[in-house]
Amino acid sequence: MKSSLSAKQKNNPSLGRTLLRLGTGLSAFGLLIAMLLRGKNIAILDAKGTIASQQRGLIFYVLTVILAIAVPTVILLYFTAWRYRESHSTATYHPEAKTGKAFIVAIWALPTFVMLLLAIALVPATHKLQPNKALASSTPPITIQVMAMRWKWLFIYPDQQIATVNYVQIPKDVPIVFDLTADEAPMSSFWIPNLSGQLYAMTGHINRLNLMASENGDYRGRSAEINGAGFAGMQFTARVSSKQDFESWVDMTKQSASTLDKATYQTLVKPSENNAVTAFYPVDDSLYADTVMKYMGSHDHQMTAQTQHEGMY
Amino acid sequence: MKEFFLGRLTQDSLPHDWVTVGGTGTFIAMFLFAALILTRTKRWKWLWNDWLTSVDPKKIGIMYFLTAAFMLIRGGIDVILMWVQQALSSGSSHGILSADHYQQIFTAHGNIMVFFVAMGFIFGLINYIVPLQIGARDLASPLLNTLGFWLYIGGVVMVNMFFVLGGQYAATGWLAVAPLSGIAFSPGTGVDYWIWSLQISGIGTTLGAINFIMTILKMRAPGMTIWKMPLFTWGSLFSMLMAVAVFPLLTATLFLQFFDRYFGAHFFTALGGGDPMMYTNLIWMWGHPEVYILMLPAFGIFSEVVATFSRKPIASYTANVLGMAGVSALALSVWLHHFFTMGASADVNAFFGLITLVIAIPTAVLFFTWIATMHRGLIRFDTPMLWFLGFVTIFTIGGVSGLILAFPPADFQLHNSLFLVAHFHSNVIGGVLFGIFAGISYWFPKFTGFRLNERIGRNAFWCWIIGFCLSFVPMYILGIMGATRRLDHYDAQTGYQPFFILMLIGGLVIAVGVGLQIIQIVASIIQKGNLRDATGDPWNGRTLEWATASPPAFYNFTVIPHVITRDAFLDMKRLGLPEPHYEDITMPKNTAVGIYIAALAFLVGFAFVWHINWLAVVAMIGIIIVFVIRAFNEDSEYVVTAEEVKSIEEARIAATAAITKKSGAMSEQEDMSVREFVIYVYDFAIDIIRNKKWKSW
Amino acid sequence: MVNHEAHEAAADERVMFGFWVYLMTDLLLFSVLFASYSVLHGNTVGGPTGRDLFTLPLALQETILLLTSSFTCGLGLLAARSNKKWQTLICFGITFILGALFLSLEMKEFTEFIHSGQTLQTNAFLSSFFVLVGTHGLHITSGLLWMGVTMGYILKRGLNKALVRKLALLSLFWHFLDIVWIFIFTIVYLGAFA
Amino acid sequence: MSTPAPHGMSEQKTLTSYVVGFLLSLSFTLMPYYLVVTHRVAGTSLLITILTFAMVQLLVQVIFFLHLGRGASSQANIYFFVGTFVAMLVVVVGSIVIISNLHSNMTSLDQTKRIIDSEGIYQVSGELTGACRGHYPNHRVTIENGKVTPLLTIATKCDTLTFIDNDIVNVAITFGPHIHHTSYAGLDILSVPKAHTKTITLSQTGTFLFHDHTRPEVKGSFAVVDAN
Repeated sequence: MKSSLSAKQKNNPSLGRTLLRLGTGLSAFGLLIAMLLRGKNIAILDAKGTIASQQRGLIFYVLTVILAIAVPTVILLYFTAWRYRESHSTATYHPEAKTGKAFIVAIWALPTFVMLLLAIALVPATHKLQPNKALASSTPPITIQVMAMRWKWLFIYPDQQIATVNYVQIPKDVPIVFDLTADEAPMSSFWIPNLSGQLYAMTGHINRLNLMASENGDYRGRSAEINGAGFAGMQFTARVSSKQDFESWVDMTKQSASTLDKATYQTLVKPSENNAVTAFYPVDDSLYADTVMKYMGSHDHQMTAQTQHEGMY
Repeated sequence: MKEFFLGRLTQDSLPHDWVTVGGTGTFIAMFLFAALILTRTKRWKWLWNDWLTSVDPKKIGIMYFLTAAFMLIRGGIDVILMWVQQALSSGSSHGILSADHYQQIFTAHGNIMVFFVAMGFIFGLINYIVPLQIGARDLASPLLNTLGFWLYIGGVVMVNMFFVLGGQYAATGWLAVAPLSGIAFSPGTGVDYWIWSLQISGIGTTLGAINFIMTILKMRAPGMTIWKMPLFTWGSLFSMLMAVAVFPLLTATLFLQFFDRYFGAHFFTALGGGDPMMYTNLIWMWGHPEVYILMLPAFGIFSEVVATFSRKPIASYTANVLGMAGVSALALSVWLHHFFTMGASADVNAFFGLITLVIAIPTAVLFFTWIATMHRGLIRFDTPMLWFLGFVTIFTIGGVSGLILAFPPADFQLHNSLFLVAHFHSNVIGGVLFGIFAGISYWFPKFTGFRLNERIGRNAFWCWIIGFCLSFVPMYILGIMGATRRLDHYDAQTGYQPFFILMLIGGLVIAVGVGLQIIQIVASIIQKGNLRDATGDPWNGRTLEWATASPPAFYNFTVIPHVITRDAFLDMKRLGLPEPHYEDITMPKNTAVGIYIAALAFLVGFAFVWHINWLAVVAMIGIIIVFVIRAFNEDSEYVVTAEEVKSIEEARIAATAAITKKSGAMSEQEDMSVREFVIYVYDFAIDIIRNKKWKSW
Repeated sequence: MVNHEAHEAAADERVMFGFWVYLMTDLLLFSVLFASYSVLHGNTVGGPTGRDLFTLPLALQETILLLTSSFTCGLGLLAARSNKKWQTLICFGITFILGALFLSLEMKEFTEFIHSGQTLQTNAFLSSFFVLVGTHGLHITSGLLWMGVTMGYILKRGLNKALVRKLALLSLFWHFLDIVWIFIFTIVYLGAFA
Repeated sequence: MSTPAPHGMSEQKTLTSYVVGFLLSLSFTLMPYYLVVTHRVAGTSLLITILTFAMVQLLVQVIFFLHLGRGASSQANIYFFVGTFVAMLVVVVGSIVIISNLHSNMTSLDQTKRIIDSEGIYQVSGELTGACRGHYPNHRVTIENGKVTPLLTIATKCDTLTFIDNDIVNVAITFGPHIHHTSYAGLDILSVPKAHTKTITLSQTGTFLFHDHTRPEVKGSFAVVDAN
């Protein structure tokens, strides 16, 4: 078996030295990452809501099952590569080795079994953590109507008759129902990593997202879907507080806030970035319904002339 | 009047900010430099006759490689620009790019890398190697081949055109999801450039795919049944079958979006009854199979590389082929896992999650066949094998993160986060790009007659692997910290900045890797004599492409070989190469029709981008006329007589005999290392300056 | 000597197979237009629905015209195969006229809609209707152009093998367009009254 | 010098296949047409029948005109045709299922209103009013150059009221006074394009104002009295 390459080709660097170099490099890199992560809010792992913690549990389950098959396979591959390398004289070289029937059955059966293991977990988890499934809880839920606009979030509390921009406060251990829609904005995605997964907010539709916070604190929320130039700045703060603090916050807003009628709404909906946190009371209750109906294409419903000339969205 | 003739093309569409002016300047400088050399060496005729109008799949393959390599560097510059911006723009400082500009760069980066780098290299490899592997002289339709290539070039020019004219590309993400890409939210010409660069190169890909399917199914050497085809040909066949199945979907979706933007239709608009969700649904119906179209040829390359470098036939040929078939069959059934978060019901999400799990099974089977092939082999760790080991490491990380994302509840947390971005880059860079590098270093001796420098190749590999880990492990972590993709600035308290800086360092290490690959090619040219492979079979290969000379004559085989078993070339070597006898060969003539139709197609696109209606109509009529003229002219082939073939062959045998005699079997000179290369270039430069050699050029 | 006959026959068979694969990609292009129509045909935004706009007898006339032209196209190819030049020209002439008639009926319907204010820009239903039926109309136009040019060349060069192959491809294309129209007739016109 | 057809059938057999194919496809066109025109069957079952007719005609065309299945490269052609057909099904049926699932999975403004539209049972403050079966008298209101005739229409429950728009512009009928709209029997708005008519069932008793939303001055009213 003449090797047409020059045999004197400097042989592969000895395995020991490469493994050593790789080992030190990787551990140094790992240390650096761990040091950088200290004290940071690793949102998806620091779950502060019931939904987020279940999602974290699912991620860990899936990770362990897959690593259980992936890691040994890769190690087996490296070991085979090392053991049958050219310079390793003792290993038997058997070019015409035929692979038996059993091997074929095994390589199909093993991954199928692992995927079955994962499939068993997938279906119930998907049904259990479906965003528009109401959360079982004794306390009545609070509905918050969320409107994604070009590059800010408007939160309307229909029961409490108040509205806020880029800030939402919710009580702990109370099921919250977010009814997401959008107005004159491309698709956005409402996402508070610490509390639950994301869901799209689109014009002409209401996407219902149920979640329940389990720990007080301020959490970052943002749009996860690109919707134009101001996408990076389209973020809000979600504060989880006790029930009393929530009630006092609502009352305090009612005293100090200005009204949100159709006129102020039209100026608010214009594209703008880095909007300061503002609050409104009282709120015109037909605002939300009109916005959703405005984009309804299929109903027997003529578009109001006024929105027509404002620009085709 | 001006409006009629020039549509929306006006004074201010010329570039004005520093990045685009810089870009335009470098492009024009490069073209002028090339033109200067061509005129100095009086090679315009040679360029036109030997290369541009050639229908030889090997020439077209080389042109694909050059364009794709050029686009890889251009896409790479985008990455560096983006990661510098992300490393700097924490808190108050806004980095070097505006939000809009940053968004255009990542859209252009996505399109260039998928359409013009990955598809370019894949089409180059298939063009060059598949005819050789199946024992054919040319593709089924030479016209479709050159037309497909030049439409690809039309797409390349269109995607880089926005630098020169308009200064604006789509700021919407590589798939320009509606309604953001609609006329209401993206009124400029940006999305139109996006539509027409993808439309023109997409149609080119469809035509190319039809051509390859016709070739693989209808023009195999006698005796080579479907089950004796080499595995790279299998991978290419599955890839092209998927391309034929889904690229029309892309063409139709782009056509509908063009109607929305140009004629004010209401397919995907928010108002007027349109349904933006339908756009996401349609674009991903093409989007997901596209990533498998890129991956299948890479699987084929790895099967060939592992078999040859373990000096064993592939462990279980049928399991390998069935694995590839399984992936391709399910390609068109999983696309909803790209928009689990849009709001579909639990049953629909669960169904598509399950199918995504099922697709992982055939991929795992492919892995096991490679392990079994290496078992009891005699493995040589040349660069192709190193790229394979790199692929195994990174593709497995991508596979693990992919299976997590297959779970809808987990995807709700990770969709559009940097975790997702790191996932698909693991699969695309680890799988497709490493597959392409393995393929190119494996078949480089066949392309040029001399192999690549191993030492610098190995350094380049380690730069790629280390650079990849340095930049994409922090990206996985940022994803888990809640950082979304496409952020041009972020708050300081998020603590993302150190990780973005690490990513930038990783990016620079990869840039060094790319630099080393260029140096590797130049060094190999310098050491050509030493690295020459006169036998045409440097790796002791098993498949037919090694039976031809390196580089093969334009007719590939003097006489089409008869195939007995899967290892066609091995049988020929065992039974002794047949004594050469020659016969007349009919070969297709060169044709410029591909260039003309592609140029007119480019004009159609350009006219629709700038709303110059008369130009669009004229160009379309031009295409019909050129096509009709070509369709009805019948003499497009010529015959190479047996004597001419005999003389070509004898000249080649004499030349290789002379070279081997001169440099002995293999001169003992070592492969040049990077240090030696730098010294060599330094001496070369000094020599020119001191002896004023540049005067003679 | 290169076996010219075998080379020629193999090339023919390859071109027919390649054209068949092209037709499949065209079918897939239409599948996206059918998907858009079926999803969007309800979105009339208060405007008239298909039931208000379409006249079924007109659609039936168009369908019968196209079916007959498909029949005469088959006869034309038969004549071409048995080298009867004039019979071929007559059959394809009739096919051309029927195709042109079909196109004129379709144009009449389109202009009628546009005059009554139901244009492409009105709503999603009309956008998807015009693009689906319009793309089919465009394919018919290119088929007619192809037919005209080929008949011209037959007059000039007589019925040689290459031109017979072109007619074979053309008849494949024409039958394929007929199939697409059957689904348009069923889903768009009959579907509106279902 | 006749060029053999790839499907290798004699001239006579091809002719008969064309004739048979032509007659079959004609009949498979006329049958669904007849079914639709005479409203013999309605709703989704009609849709399914005409779709099956289309599928059958597809087979007729493919077998009798394209001669799929006979001739040299026919096997590859069949595989490609079946593959494309499956891909088309995935594209069309997949899109319809996914988009309708996305819409139905979204929460509607008020669930009750959605039930009214879909099942035609007009439920207003608990009273089941939509159960009007059988034939009832028809009243007509014409809108011409900005005038409504007659201004007031008196009708009994379950009568039908037809709005005729003879104006030069589309009309959007909304109920109640302008700005503070109400809905009549679950219907917010009734758009009548010019030179067209729209008919509603008067299933809700009481007197109601109506006007054209785009031109509030064009208005009238109708009173619905209980039958007994």
